[in-house]
Amino acid sequence: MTDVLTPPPSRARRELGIALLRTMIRIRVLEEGIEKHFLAGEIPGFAHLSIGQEAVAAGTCANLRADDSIASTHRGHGHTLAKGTPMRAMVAELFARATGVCKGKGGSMHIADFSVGMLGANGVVAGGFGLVAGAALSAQQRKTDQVAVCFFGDGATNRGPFHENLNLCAVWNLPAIFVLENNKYASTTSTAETMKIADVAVRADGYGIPAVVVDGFDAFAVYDALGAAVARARSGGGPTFVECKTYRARGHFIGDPERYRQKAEVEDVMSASDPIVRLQATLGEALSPDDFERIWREARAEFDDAVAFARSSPSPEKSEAFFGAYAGDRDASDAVHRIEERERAAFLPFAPELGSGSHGGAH
Amino acid sequence: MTDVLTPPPSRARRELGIALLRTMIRIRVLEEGIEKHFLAGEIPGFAHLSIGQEAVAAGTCANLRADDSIASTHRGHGHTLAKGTPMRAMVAELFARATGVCKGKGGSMHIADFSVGMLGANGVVAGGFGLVAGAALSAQQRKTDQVAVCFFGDGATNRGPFHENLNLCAVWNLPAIFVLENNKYASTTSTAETMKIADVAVRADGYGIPAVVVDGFDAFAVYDALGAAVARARSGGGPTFVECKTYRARGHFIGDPERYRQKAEVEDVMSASDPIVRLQATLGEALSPDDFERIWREARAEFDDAVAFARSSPSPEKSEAFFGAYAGDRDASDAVHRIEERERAAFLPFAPELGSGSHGGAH
Amino acid sequence: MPTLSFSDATLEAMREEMRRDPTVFLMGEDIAKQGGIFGQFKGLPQEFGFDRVRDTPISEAALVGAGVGAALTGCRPVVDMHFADFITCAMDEVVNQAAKLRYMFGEQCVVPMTLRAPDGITKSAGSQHSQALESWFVHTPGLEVVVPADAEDAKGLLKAAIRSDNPTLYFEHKALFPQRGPVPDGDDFVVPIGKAKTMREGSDVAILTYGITVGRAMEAAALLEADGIDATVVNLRSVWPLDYDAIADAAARTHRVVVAHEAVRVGGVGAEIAAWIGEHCFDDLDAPVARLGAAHVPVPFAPVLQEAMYPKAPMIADAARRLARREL
Amino acid sequence: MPTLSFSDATLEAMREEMRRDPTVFLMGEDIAKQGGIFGQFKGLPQEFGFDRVRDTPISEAALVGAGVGAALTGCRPVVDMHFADFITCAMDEVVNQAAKLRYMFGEQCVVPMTLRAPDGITKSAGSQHSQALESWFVHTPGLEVVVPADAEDAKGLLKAAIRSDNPTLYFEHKALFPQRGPVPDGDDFVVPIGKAKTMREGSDVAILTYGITVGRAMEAAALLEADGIDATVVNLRSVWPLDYDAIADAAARTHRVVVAHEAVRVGGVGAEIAAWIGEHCFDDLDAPVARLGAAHVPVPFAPVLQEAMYPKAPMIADAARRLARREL
Ligand SMILES: Cc1ncc(C[n+]2csc(CCOP(=O)(O)OP(=O)(O)O)c2C)c(N)n1
Ligand SMILES: Cc1ncc(C[n+]2csc(CCOP(=O)(O)OP(=O)(O)O)c2C)c(N)n1
Ligand SMILES: [Mg+2]
Ligand SMILES: [Mg+2]
Repeated sequence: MTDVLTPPPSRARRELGIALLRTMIRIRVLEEGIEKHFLAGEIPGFAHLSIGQEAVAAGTCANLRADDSIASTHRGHGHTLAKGTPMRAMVAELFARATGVCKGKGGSMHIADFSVGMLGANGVVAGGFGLVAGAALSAQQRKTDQVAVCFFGDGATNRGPFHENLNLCAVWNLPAIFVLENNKYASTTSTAETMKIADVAVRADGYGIPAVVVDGFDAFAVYDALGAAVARARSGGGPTFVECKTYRARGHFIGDPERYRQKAEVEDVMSASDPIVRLQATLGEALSPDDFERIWREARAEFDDAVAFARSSPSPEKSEAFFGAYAGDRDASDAVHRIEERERAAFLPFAPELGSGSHGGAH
Repeated sequence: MTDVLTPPPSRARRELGIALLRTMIRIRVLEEGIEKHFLAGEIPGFAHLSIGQEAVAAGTCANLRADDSIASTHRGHGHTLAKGTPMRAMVAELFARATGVCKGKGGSMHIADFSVGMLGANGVVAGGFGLVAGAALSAQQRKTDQVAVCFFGDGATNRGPFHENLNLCAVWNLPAIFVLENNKYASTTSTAETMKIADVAVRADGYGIPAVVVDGFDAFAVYDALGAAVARARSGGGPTFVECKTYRARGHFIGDPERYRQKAEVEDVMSASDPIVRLQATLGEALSPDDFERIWREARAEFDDAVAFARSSPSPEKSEAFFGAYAGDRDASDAVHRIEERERAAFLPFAPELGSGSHGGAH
Repeated sequence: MPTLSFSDATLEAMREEMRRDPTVFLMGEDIAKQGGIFGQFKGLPQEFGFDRVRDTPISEAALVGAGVGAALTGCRPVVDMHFADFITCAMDEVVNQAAKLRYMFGEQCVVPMTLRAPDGITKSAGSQHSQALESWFVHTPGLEVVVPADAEDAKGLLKAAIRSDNPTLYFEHKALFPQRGPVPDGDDFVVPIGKAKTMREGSDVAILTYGITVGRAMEAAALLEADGIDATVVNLRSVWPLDYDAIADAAARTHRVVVAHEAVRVGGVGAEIAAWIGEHCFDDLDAPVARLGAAHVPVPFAPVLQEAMYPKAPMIADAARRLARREL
Repeated sequence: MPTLSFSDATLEAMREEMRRDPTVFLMGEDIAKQGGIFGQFKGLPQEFGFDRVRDTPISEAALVGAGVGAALTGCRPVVDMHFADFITCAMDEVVNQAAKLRYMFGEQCVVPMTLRAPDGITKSAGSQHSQALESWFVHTPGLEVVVPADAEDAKGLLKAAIRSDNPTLYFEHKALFPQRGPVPDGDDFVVPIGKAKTMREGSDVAILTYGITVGRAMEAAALLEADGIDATVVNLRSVWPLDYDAIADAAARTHRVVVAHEAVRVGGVGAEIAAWIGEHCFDDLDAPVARLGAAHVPVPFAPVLQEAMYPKAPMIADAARRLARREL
């Protein structure tokens, strides 16, 4: 009992480490699987992988409650999984199925799960800053102790909304945490080409926001930095900026010709810094090879199950295209419904390939 | 002769001081006159006065050539006059006359004079950053040694375009100079309410742009800081950030109830720091009371002449409303002309109070 | 019925909704200490505190972005855009975030945000402070767009906007703020979004309009009456959802329609309405639908130019007269 | 006539104009080292240097703002928006600066800037990467807006846009880049802004369209031919200035008009065209003008949903058929 009340740090740390490792391995397995199924033509649209960056998602979200919010980016699979979205709901969404977490309307670039406080990937770079400032403002207005975390890349810090929202959060002392995944590139441009500063963290000084720079390959380092930031925010201490130095091991998107860097650069970084290998090493004998293997096996089984689920799930009904833009558009007593119904009626008769205009409707 | 080739600094300095003082007094006289005629109902629209800030406009523009560009703000009378626009053209514009520098289409908030490199006041806060980044980029592309200067307020530094354009100018090493007139307020909000930093200049660090903070009431200090910045920019040294600590002695706009500050605050600042009084003191006996009075007399005469010119100038022809949006809209051989002509033809017949649709046309 | 200024009617709406729902809050530039550039927020911070009525930095993109984020997480923010022209500084947040999130995310969320946007031509404010931009947002699925014409609309539509679970743009004409009119009181008075109001019934011609142009159309109707022409005037109130039933009804009863607004005529809401009438009321029409709107130029500074480029009562009356006389 | 892909046709236009005028330069995200996400800039930095073909930070507001500033001071910048959807990130710069400065400043300046904006629905890019936004800019006085339909247009309209002294938006559909077609070569080949091209003459019905929908309309015309319906297809090429003469002519010759585009139907350019036809060709029309455009929803991700919500050949043919059979 006592050791439950006051567990020896080493043990708590070990359990934490294994939990972080499990999350990172699940992300890795998920994204390697996404890559495979994307190339096999089972996943439409764009997909951006975060392989190499898993420690940031895992170390950050391990500090969050389900009622805390995160805003993600176009590279959001890791954030989404780490915040708690089931693989089935994610894979089904990427496969564009009706059982996807967004009913197949969002896909990889616009995946969200409000049931776990995941306010969405965003197809617009820097689109998350406002959402997080707003979620933090909402917590302050509603007098809760929730916090909101914004994940973003180095490239996003060159957009205006980064500047405006960080300043706003500082001035209003909002419970917002800004987690920069500095992976050295924005698509084809390196940070050296797009900013004349070594650490983006210096920008936080311009808002009076405290900043730390951490090794983004070290899940414990990220976890500890976020632990402090989350504690500050929850207790009314205001925003924190955490720059995680990391690296994108895959192309910007699946299929990227990667003309802007050498293969060797990628291999060097990953052989030196793969965050999964790193954490396994840190844990040492605290984690047996068998246990390590089991985590991988379980993750692969979870993914295979998710793929089977997605494949056996139906595509959305065509008529679903015409619903969901407005609250009220399925409710016959609502003015929005009346006009959107009229819009469908104006559209569908000309679309014989969609059958009669009568399909769909409230359901 | 020799003293012309190598004038004793003291003398050059004196002449410079007198030139700066003349510019500041001309601005003061112009704006006190604008205030009077605005309240008398002779000036439509909005007008924002820079009384108290004259040293920034004078000290900056004294370093510029006619082929250098400036972008101004809603508070741009001083910048415009200091860059070389004649009072007649300015006052006629504010009086909405056809002889105004913008033919009466711009007014105080959108006054521009391309003949002296004045790219315009701007009704959009932070609208000037892009124009200056572009003018500096244009100089670099055309391989000239021109520079571009952006005037802006403390409030403008909370908008995204500030962030994006300063970073762009830094990354491309553009000949752009950013002159912040930190007058402690953005309309009704004090800098204390809208940013958590003492000097906005720290934001320049986030772009790797060298910054200086100067006493914006001291015309010589502004002149010297800009001298260095202009020299750097002309010689390919890239952008500089100059924060001028100053104060707005009048309301945000003419008619501002000024609920956000005490009258005493204004009186204290101006009695201690009026930049004209300051410079006169600095010059000491280098400037006789008579000469000082003559400068005021000449400025008043110049303004009275400008008002007489404006009053005797015609309003624009009504038909002028329909021309000028497009290059080519006065040229019968141009597709743009054809469609805009058609637009006028569709508009005017219904406007009997404007007479027939036939008026206007190319002229 | 009590008489209020348009500005005070919006104040009453804010007060009632803020009392009714503690998650309603307000942010914008110069609204709290000063009470808004048109006095439209006077007294609110005194009653609700400076936390629920916030002066902000000049950061439109952040204000709207944060409005969306707050709306996604349990609040009903009202964001004041200062001037409608500055919506352009937050266009991604309005169009790519607020309007699309509910749909993209499979209806997991609602975005109950209201944007207040003082707009329109008045007092030589010039090209960058005079626009009427509602047409862009009618073309942007996911948004509701309302345009009050008088004090009654001002209160009732603002309350409806705040209560709506959809992101709603509320375009309030700067020149209307001082205008007074009767306003039903009581918490329950709401003007339903998507329903037009017929201001005047007449059989010869119908003038379909909204916002400040409703008053100009009523003046025009009075001028027409003098010529023995009996005009219907419809105040659309909402431009999305549009009340197509009211539009069809007016076309069917008069066979001659003028559509008028202050926004630029080309590509304006009037184009949507005229095109729709042409499609759905083809056989009802005895004459073309006449569209009136601002000329295809920015708004000039000089009063003489400004007053020459948008439709007022004589212009509306002239168009209606020509339709009635089949001169079109 | 040589055959080129749409993408290579734009490359040829860039090359010719950059050779012809040293003040033409190009900036955008991922255009120089990578050659653009659609390969539409390949080889340009090798010929013209990385100063005239610039990779930029992700700073759309700055790129367009700087484009305006450079255009005001002696250059002819071409700014690539990456995706048309991101014009929203620079909306103030486009609408309140580029479009208005010449007018506000009394014609002291020109703004010869071109914005290239890859747009439209393809490959499940989703709600935030699939929009067609030209209608907003037709409603914004001061701008020119062109929409190429094929490789010939791609080259000729881009050259015209770069040469224009007005700020010009060039909307290029992402799905067109690989499509091949004949392209007149030679520096002098320019497609005049403001003139439409009749792709096909037919007496039964006219399909007025632009951009990628031109190809869909040509397919529809082939389907109609099988039913013995002879269709005119007009490629508008420019949506501002609009070639109203060509529009009036088509209406006068066929008495039945379909207007089609991929952009949202409500408030789209089709509304302006249909409304204008209703006003100016009232007596020519034997049937209502049928407007086709995307449904009033964001663009969904799932292919089955995406393909269900915008007009393609069968839908256009069906509308034309109903008009021809007077079923509308
Ligand atoms: C406003 C905007 N501009 C451009 C793009 C195209 N784009 C998508 S991701 C990306 C690079 C983002 O870089 P960074 O923020 O560092 O994130 P990373 O991809 O490295 O995770 C770009 C340019 C976009 N989606 N949104
Ligand atoms: C984008 C935008 N937002 C708001 C306004 C309204 N406005 C005009 S001036 C001003 C204050 C500007 O403050 P600052 O930049 O410090 O300049 P100052 O007035 O002090 O010279 C505001 C909020 C505007 N014109 N443009
Ligand atoms: Mg990156
Ligand atoms: Mg200020």
